[in-house]
Amino acid sequence: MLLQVSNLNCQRADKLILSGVSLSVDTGDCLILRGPNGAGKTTLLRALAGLGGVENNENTAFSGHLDAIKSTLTVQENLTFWAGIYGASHWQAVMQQLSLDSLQTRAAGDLSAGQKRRLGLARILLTDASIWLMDEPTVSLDAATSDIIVDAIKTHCSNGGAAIISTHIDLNIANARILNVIDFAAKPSDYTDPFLQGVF
Amino acid sequence: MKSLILRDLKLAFRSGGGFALTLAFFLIVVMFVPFGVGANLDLLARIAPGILWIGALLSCLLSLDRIFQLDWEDGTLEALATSPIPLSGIALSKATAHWITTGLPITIAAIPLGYLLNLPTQSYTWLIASLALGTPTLSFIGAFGAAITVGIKRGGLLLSLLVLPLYIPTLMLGAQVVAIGTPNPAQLLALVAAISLLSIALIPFACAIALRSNLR
Amino acid sequence: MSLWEYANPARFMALSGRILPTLTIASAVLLLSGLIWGFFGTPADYKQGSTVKIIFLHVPTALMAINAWLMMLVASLIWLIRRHHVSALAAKAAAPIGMTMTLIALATGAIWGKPMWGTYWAWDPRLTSFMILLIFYFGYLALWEAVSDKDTAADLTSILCIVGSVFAVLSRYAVNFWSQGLHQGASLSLDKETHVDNAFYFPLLVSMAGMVLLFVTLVLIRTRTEIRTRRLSALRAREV
Amino acid sequence: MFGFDKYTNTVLMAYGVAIAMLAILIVLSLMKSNRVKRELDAQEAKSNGKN
Repeated sequence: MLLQVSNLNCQRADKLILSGVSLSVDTGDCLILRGPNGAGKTTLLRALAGLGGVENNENTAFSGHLDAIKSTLTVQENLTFWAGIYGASHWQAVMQQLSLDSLQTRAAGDLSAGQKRRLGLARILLTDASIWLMDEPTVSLDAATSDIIVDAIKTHCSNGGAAIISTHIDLNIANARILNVIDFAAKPSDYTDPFLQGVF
Repeated sequence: MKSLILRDLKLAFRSGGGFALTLAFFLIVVMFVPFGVGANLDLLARIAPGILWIGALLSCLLSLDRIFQLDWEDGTLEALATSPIPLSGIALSKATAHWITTGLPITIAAIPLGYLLNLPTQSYTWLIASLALGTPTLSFIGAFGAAITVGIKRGGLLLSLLVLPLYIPTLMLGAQVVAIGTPNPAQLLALVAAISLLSIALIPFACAIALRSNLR
Repeated sequence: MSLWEYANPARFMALSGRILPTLTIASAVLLLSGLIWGFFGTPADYKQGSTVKIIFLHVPTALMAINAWLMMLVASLIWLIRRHHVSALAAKAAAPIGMTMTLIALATGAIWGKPMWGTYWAWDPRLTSFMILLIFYFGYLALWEAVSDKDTAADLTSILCIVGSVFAVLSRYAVNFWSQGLHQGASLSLDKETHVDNAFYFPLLVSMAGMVLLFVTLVLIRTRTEIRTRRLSALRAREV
Repeated sequence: MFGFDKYTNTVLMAYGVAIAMLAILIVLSLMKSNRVKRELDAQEAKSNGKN
């Protein structure tokens, strides 16, 4: 089992959003998070990534709404920076895999939305984390760019990794499991806020 | 951590990086003092240490919000926080890069500016030593203020209010080292250096707590 | 029963509600009797004249100005280590009180200084230190106001309080070196004032005790207000 | 009025300023305390009515 979580509570700002979340991900699994806006998909992904105040999970790579790209640096500089952070050396292979090599010397600020998203994905490929946590990876992208990203996810899963993805769009990933976060929506009785205990 | 420092340096020297702005601001602040108090060379020589130190401090303040704000806005900080580097290491790297792009050039620029303010010849050694050993504190405390205010919109004014009180010991001792007639400047210089060492050793951990809380 | 159980909001409300009436009366009686005794019942000093009566305000408020910050430091540490919400709120509640005490200490000092030193303000190490303490209070309070997420605000103000304490202590020592250099030979110091005769000592002691109790009373009242505010927003958040 | 020496005004000013500032602090604390208590009581009544 790559990741096993049980009875996790997730807060957004001061409000309890999800309670008692239990999920497990094994090698090759792809778990799709579904639910309406504001249901807590992003909150859950952030918590799993270690941004929720709990301990950092070393084995995960998180990609949020933002691509973590510096617009004044070139594509290559962006890649080598993250390669340095993750201690990876295969940035050239990643660049080719996402067909970014023709843009190598272009400033990242001049890229199109789809190209930026690919560059953002390249950062995930540079980590050696086995679990990818991705928040809306294909939102507002054309079919061709979406395919590149979905292919990367499939390759990662078939190579022994796993992915947890929040999305509204069907990604066409065979044997992907679906988790409806609304099932774990916090009810008033779940509130453990110390200020709600007792009467005064 | 090395690649984080190198990237921050690269960004600072690129267009819009703000490296040149800091130095230009330092020049302007120091130049404005004679405009304000008159060109009396004796008076300027006497107040030069204070002017140069206050100028250094204000120029440093100007660039503090960049330390974490830009990385926060484009998602880089979030990605760094989930990377193998601990948050305290990130803060240490960022504060170091900030010192290299502000404290160090300010220390060097203070030499010609000291000449403009008629700083006595024997004071230059003390000036360079006190700025070189004192400005790391400015960058590290500044990084702490930036880490606290990173999630606050238009937090620039608040950042100044939080950071400036923490600069007081360095300013008092640093300017006193350079002032003429200070009984034993070496002792004060040692204190300035001690405060810097203390900041370098402890502030990254305080930054990590602030960043962790802001990222939640 | 462990002391930490009072960190639970409901228990804290129950206990503080029980002791507040007694505490209020005790602090009012002690502070008023100390001040009235000091104001009417003490002789004029042979050197300072009747201005010596100002110490019954000045010394207790100066004491509480520093002790309030110390209390905030301890409460901040408890919040960061043990995550007791009441602790963070008590630190928040104490800050405006400490700030007022600092302002009163500065104001009474300045009023005393005018006839004694011939000036309201001198850059004496102690006066300067209090001015520095005042801006530390400003920054701390401004940070509480600026952060909307309540637990994040508690984290950030706590770490600011801890780092601030270190640099406040450093400032206190730096001021001595700085002042030595700038005011060589200057003899303006509050130190002379601390030479206290028995006639002044006892009313001063009573005033100090009264000020301590007033501080505790106000901290309790304000902490209760903060706790109620948190419960109010928690109740509202549960509804939406 | 109080038969002090030439410093009477100084002493009165110090006591006046200090007591005024303490009074402001106390009054503001109590006003806020009462306001919040009223709001909370109203909210508690509303929440309890629903359950």
